[in-house]
Amino acid sequence: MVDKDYNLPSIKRQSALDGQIESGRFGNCKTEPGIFIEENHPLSIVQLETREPPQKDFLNVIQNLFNFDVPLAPNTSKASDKTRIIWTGPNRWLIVEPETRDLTSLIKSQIKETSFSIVDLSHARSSIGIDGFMTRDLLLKGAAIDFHPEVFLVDHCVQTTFFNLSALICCLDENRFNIFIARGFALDLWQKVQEAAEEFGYETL
Amino acid sequence: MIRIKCPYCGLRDHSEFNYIGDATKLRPINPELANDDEWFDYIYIRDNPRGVHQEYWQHISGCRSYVKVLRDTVTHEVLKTGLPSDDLLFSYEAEK
Amino acid sequence: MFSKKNKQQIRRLSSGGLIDRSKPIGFKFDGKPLMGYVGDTLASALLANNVKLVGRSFKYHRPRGIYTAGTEEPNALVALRTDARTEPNTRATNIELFDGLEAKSQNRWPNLFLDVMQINNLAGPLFTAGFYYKTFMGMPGWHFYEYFIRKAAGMGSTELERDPDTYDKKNAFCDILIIGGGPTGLSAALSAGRTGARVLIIDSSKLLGGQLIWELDQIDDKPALQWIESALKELNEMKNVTIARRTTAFGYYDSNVVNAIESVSDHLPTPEPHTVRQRLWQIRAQKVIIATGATERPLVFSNNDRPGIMLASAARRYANQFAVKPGNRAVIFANNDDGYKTAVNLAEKGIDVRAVVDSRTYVNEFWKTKLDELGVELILGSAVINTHGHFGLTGVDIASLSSDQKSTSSQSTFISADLLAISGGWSPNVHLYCHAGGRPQYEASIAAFVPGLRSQSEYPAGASNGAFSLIDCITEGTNCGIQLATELGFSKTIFSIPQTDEPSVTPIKALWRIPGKGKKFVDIQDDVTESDIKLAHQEGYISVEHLKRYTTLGMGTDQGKTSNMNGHAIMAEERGEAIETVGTTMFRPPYIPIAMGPLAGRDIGQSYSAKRKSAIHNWHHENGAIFIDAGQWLRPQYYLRNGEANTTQNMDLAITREVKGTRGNVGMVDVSTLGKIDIQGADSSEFLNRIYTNGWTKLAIGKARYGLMLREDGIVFDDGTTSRLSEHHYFMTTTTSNAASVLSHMEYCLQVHWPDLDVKISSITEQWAAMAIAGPKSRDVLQKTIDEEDLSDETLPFMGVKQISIDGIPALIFRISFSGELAYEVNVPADYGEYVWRRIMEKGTTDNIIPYGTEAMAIMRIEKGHVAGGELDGRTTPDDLGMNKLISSKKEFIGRRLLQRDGFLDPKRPKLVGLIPTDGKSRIRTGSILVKDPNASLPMPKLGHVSSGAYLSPTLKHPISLGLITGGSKRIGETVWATSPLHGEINEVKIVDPVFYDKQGERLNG
Amino acid sequence: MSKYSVLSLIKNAFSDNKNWERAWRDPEPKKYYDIIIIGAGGHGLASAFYLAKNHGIKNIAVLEKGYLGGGNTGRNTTIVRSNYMLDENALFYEKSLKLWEQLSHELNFNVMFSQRGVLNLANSDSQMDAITRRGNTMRLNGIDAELLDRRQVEKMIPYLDFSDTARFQIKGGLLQRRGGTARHDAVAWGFARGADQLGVDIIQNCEVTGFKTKGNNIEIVETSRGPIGCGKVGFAVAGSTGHLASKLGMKLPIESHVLQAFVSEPLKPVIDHVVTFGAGHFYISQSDKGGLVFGGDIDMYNSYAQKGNLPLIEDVVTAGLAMIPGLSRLRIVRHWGGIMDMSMDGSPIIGKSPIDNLYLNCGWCYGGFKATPGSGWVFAHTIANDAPHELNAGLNFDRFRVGRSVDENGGGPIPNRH
Ligand SMILES: Cc1cc2nc3c(=O)[nH]c(=O)nc-3n(C[C@H](O)[C@H](O)[C@H](O)COP(=O)(O)OP(=O)(O)OC[C@H]3O[C@@H](n4cnc5c(N)ncnc54)[C@H](O)[C@@H]3O)c2cc1C
Ligand SMILES: NC(=O)c1ccc[n+]([C@@H]2O[C@H](COP(=O)([O-])OP(=O)(O)OC[C@H]3O[C@@H](n4cnc5c(N)ncnc54)[C@H](O)[C@@H]3O)[C@@H](O)[C@H]2O)c1
Ligand SMILES: Cc1cc2nc3c(=O)[nH]c(=O)nc-3n(C[C@H](O)[C@H](O)[C@H](O)COP(=O)(O)O)c2cc1C
Ligand SMILES: [Zn+2]
Repeated sequence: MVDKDYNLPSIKRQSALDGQIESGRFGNCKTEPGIFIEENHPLSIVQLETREPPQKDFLNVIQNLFNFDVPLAPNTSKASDKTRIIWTGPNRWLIVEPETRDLTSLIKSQIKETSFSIVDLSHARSSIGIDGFMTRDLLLKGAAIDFHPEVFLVDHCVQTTFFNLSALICCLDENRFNIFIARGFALDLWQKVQEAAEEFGYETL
Repeated sequence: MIRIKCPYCGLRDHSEFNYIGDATKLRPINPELANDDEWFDYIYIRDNPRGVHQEYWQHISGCRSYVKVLRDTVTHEVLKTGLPSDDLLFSYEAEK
Repeated sequence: MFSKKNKQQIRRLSSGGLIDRSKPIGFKFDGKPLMGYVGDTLASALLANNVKLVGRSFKYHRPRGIYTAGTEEPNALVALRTDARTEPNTRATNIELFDGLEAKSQNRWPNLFLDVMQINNLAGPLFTAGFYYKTFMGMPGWHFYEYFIRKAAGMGSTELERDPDTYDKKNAFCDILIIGGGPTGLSAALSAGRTGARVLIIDSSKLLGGQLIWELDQIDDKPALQWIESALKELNEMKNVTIARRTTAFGYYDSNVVNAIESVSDHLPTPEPHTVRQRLWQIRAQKVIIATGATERPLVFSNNDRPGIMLASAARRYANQFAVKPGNRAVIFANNDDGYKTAVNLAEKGIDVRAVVDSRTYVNEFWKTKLDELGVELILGSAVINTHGHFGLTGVDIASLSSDQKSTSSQSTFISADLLAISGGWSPNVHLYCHAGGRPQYEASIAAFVPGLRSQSEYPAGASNGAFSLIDCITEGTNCGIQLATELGFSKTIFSIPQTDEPSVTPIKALWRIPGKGKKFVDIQDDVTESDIKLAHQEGYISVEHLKRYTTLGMGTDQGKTSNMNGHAIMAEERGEAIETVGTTMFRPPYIPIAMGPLAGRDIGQSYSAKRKSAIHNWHHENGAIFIDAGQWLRPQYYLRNGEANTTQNMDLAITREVKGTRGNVGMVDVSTLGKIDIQGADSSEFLNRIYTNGWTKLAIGKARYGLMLREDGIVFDDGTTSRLSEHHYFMTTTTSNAASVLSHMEYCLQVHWPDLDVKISSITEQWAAMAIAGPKSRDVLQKTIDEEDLSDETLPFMGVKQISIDGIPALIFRISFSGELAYEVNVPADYGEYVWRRIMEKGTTDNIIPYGTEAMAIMRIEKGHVAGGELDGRTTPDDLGMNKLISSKKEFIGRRLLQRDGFLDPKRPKLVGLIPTDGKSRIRTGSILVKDPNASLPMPKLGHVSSGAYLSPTLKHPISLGLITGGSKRIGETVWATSPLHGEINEVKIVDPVFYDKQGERLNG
Repeated sequence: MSKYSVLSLIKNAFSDNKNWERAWRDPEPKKYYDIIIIGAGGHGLASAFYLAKNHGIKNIAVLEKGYLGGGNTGRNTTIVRSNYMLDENALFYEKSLKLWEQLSHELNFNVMFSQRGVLNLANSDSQMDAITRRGNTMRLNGIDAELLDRRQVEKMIPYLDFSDTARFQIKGGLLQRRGGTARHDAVAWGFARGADQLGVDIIQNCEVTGFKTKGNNIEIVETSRGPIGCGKVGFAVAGSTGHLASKLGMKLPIESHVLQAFVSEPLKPVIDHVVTFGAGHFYISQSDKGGLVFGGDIDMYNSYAQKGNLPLIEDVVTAGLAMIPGLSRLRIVRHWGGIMDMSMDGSPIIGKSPIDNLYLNCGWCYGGFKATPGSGWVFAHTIANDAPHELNAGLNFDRFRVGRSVDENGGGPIPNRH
């Protein structure tokens, strides 16, 4: 498959957290910070939804485009170096990658299935990355999900309430998680994560 | 906290859901033909049982599905969950 | 903090105990500096300093001392800490001593020793249970008496200052939760832990071991402390076991969820930096072992409340754990073996134990021999019938009991004593079991209520299950741990039960009250006496629940932990019925009083509710916007210019400026908060047809339409414009406040009512930054911004939609208007929102573009007679709002069928009109009531009300309002009165058409 | 039966309080009563009291499955007010408030009706508009109401959060000075004693388990203590209405939901009024015993469990701290729940039912305590005359069908939106 480069606007995207993040170490940082926080930006985020059950053709198109299967099991995701596809509901997924191309048009141009929708949510979601050996403890402060490393494995993801906000939490690596949140709440969430991380010591990148 | 099993997402706190209410209330299939009593019944009247209640919850912070839940209104125990098309009461009685 | 000079702790034993004599701590009680040691509680340190009087009782203001050594303490409540950190009603027995601790006694005036309210004690017979129901009804009225009653009641005081500390919450998951780390809990943790199950064990105290910490039991011939130590060592090494100390489970809720409070910093003078004071835990376990132990009960006899009287187990705990002599000369009074244990422990610590008084007539040889060895007198078949002393106990009277325990010998013996240790038996802590839904059963062999059937996955074990011997506790704990782990699929491992050195037990003989005159306290905190219970019975308050409410038995901070059983049993005796028939009152959470701070966690102050900000927020902020809350959103209400102070006058100026600027030239408002919903799929048009009242099938691609949604009951739900982007693709907008409910409503329709429709919807509110640019020059400005596109009427007519790009940024333009002017709504991906906004502002400078806020927007919509929140109040029908033309007669839609009901057709229904003051200048407030004759007598007939008022219409130069009035537009031309009695205003208003401005809509074309 | 007074207190004190009489009898149920009221809560007892007192009916029983006053009457936050907007509610609740003002005298039982003032805060302009409309309507209905601005609220109640850190600023409030609180248990006890003195049989531990009907009439009320014949039957069982109605195959526009309440440790007087929060669900007052009594919203799901859950408690307390930050270190000693009969428009249903000799008194939602005397008054009238009193004519069962809901806040036919 050829990656066709679409024209992205040359104007720089301004994230919800632009100008709001002070980098440095904070809180109880006597030793190594327990938490690292950063914003992931700019991303392309596209939501795909199709019929029940999803048609073979449809799944194949996606697979061919990204070179891996669409995750069909709830609460899971699959990823390549660049792209992650996350289950977000029955026959619904988010496709996320760093913004380099017009993902929506690319996918739309390939799909033959008629019962489907594709919605660009690149600007609708903000994404915060959390890492560090206290990450799972931090997550437990905000979400009623069992984040035990033997239960919540790499590539698992959940949509849940996180510090009273609806969020999508995705495990990328042992202690590395991405959190997606509606853009308008991004700053609020950022502040909540900072407060909760204070006792562990944190570094914003 | 009531723990509700979303048929998709699994066991979750009820605070992830919006309570919708009685799931036995069916909107008249042919709205034109239904008489006033049927409409009145659909919109206002409730069985309001003391015991097993079939109800909807929307998994609002999760997959956004409407989940049918069979729950005991006295103990709050969740007996069964399923999709809107499932008749949980029937299968619950049958299993009993 | 205080001088560490050796203040005498005259009651401190020279050796033993779990205190660190190398770490003295200074503290203050009622301003007096005292010393204690690390390991002390405030109570033990007070006793060490021979402070016996610590408070006054609730009703009679009797001098009171330390009664227990644990959470059940009813008496020794102090105000802990000072200023904003003051914690009234804190149990001295639960406070770990810290450096600089300050505590004050409560409920006394002017001071603890000289308390004027003692007078209540003398008037005792007047202040019987419920006396206030029988009087204070006459002049000058209850309000007058209440003032004094309220002042006299209450215990601690608070100034309601802002708390300087912070709080936190956390969730926890495990296979098996064990509540309580006594011998039962530890055994369970060991046996379950060894199987590999995920175990969480929590305990209220800093030290695990429960009662074993302060008992002198031997396990496998070694002191119990060693057993605890090795158990903890093993548990600490297990990766699957977590131990949480200073963490108290306070409630057992549905779905097997247990909540606990962790006291993170309560043992410190102030929390460490970056650390919270307390943390709320929400624990979801598959199985829960309740190993919370049991609580000792006092005995009910005359004057059983004096300082110096305490529970037998507490007396021995003070001696054993804290190396404190709870008294110099002790008498022990019990109806079970606990008294012997205490007597022996105290005697061995060098306390002069004068006698053990046992109401039973038999004791086994083991204890008899022990007492003989120690030279302690044993008085069987007898009871303490009265006590002496005022600020402290000086002695007790002892008499022998008849065999039915209903009378005592007329002869009594006085024994001088400053400590009376009492035990009336033990009550298992069934609280959490009951929260879970269980009902306790009476078990006569231990004279206590024990858990009955299980209602969730809770497993009471050990003393909390009525097993009182150490070996039984260990055995139950171990078995329970194994059993539950295997039930969860973990495999059994080898375990063995250790041995203990307990003597055999002589069964308790229930003794609920001891005959005699004088006040016999049952609930020592709320001053409920035995005669109160008798009175309640006599007056018919015989259900335990009536008893409780009439006498306040068990309603204090301790919730009757030490008193309920005695009180209920006395009622049973009065009623002549069995204890199980009479039953207990309802156990309710929290198990211990819990501060409100951790329940709110971090969601305080500004964090009370999340703040939602549009992508253009920063620009507004930099440009003088005053923000208003719209749900969680922050929206610019109006913009102040450089240096303008935020006064009412300047606000009016700003709003006028914004309306005039927009109607005169061009203005721009941030409408990003409107709900936006993407609709795709082959049945999209059909779907819209069903949820909107008007028709959608004929809407052309590239066109927008205003739509009205109803609730099923026919009441107006929401309105907004929806645009057709392509054959099967629509872009819907909703009002800001209904965005979430409209989406859920549509999802409900699709998933529940019409799953066969091929429609997919998603919220795209956050994807798009939206700005409405309005005014005669709006086209010019927009044209300048997007020069390559043509915005003429031909390419973008009214209600037209166009996809364009602005500097390469894809944008959706809708030609729709809320203000009534030529206007466009520009939507761009949110991350470009601020850029595009700035760009338009820049391009518009020469046209005098002005940003406007919600206030100007509201005025312009009132000028145009558009309805909004004030009119869509959940009670109006389309007809009420003059929207009947939007009701299609050709199709079915939600809400249609109920529109034809009587009440909806009633000509009396108020309907939308415009209102202007007849004097052309008076403000007609929103919320004014419309009446025909403002002088009519009350209750006055009402015609309707003012739903939205603009007290200035810069366009029309006089106030205008919208209102709903009986008769509606038929009344146009009439005058009525708008009254606001709250403001003392009555204004004549003229009823006019609700569209005040440009009725023909000519301005829509610029 | 002896009268309560200071004198009687003193007299009895001298005789060691041995001579106090029973407040009510504990009679065995008779075979037949002219009127059976089911439910010995405030409403049932008041209805019986006024049936006997105002209508001279003597052969009345009140049947109670547990102990009298143990339902919502015994577990509510005791707020009494008449600050309603819609005439159907306003005039009825005002009648009730007037009865409250005389109640202790009328019953010779101090129900501790404390007119300490009820203040509803407004935290936004639209809430200010809403309370303005409500307050104005009250005044035109002859009910006392005052609108306070932010400064006046601050002067009256300085411990509210007036700082910049408040998420939602207080804009003002609607004050009804005649509103206040009462001692909930005493209300049940006072009415019970009063009714008992007038000959009403109050039969506790007597659960109604079913009915025998003949034609469109109830003939026999089946109870855990045997069948009892009846002339007329009145339901006053609050949260249990749906369940009891199902025994007659009758379905109602009601759902049962749990509402929780809380009490703090006892404190010296700090909160002198009843205050309700506009930006969240929270209301608070201080009981005469010293406990801060507060509550919030229902738990949202249908429930017959008289107990609640923690998430709602967290919400209530969070709203509480938003309104009064100084509550943070104070401690809750107990929380409990009651089963609410939530109607489909948030207003009560008092009147005739589809069954000829059955009368309904239900749908009280969060607000029926304040209705107690008024409800008893009009319900007695309705039963005695087989026709509603003018004050409850609009609160009938049929209003939903015909599109005449009495919907104070426009929540629509969804019980948890009122
Ligand atoms: C937490 C809470 C806070 C509240 N706060 C307020 C407030 O501040 N102000 C206010 O005005 N209102 C408030 N309310 C509402 C108010 O308490 C009730 O509306 C009112 O008390 C109802 O009184 P009642 O007599 O109708 O019902 P109840 O007092 O509930 O009496 C009904 C009785 O019927 C009995 N019963 C049920 N089924 C049967 C049967 N089958 N056979 C025999 N007997 C039966 C029950 O045991 C019960 O005793 C609150 C309610 C709760 C739960
Ligand atoms: N002398 C007697 O008659 C008598 C009677 C009863 C018990 N006992 C003795 O007491 C011991 C009982 O052992 P056990 O382990 O069953 O109980 P325990 O009292 O030894 O331990 C209970 C533990 O649970 C903790 N706890 C209680 N409630 C809690 C809560 N809500 N949250 C968190 N922690 C909580 C306590 O802090 C304590 O550490 C045995 O040694 C037994 O012999 C003696
Ligand atoms: C206004 C009011 C004040 C109360 N004050 C107290 C109190 O001070 N102490 C207490 O333990 N319970 C108090 N309660 C709660 C009762 O103990 C009890 O929980 C409530 O009446 C519900 O009954 P239940 O818990 O037996 O189901 C109060 C209840 C109300 C309604
Ligand atoms: Zn789900």
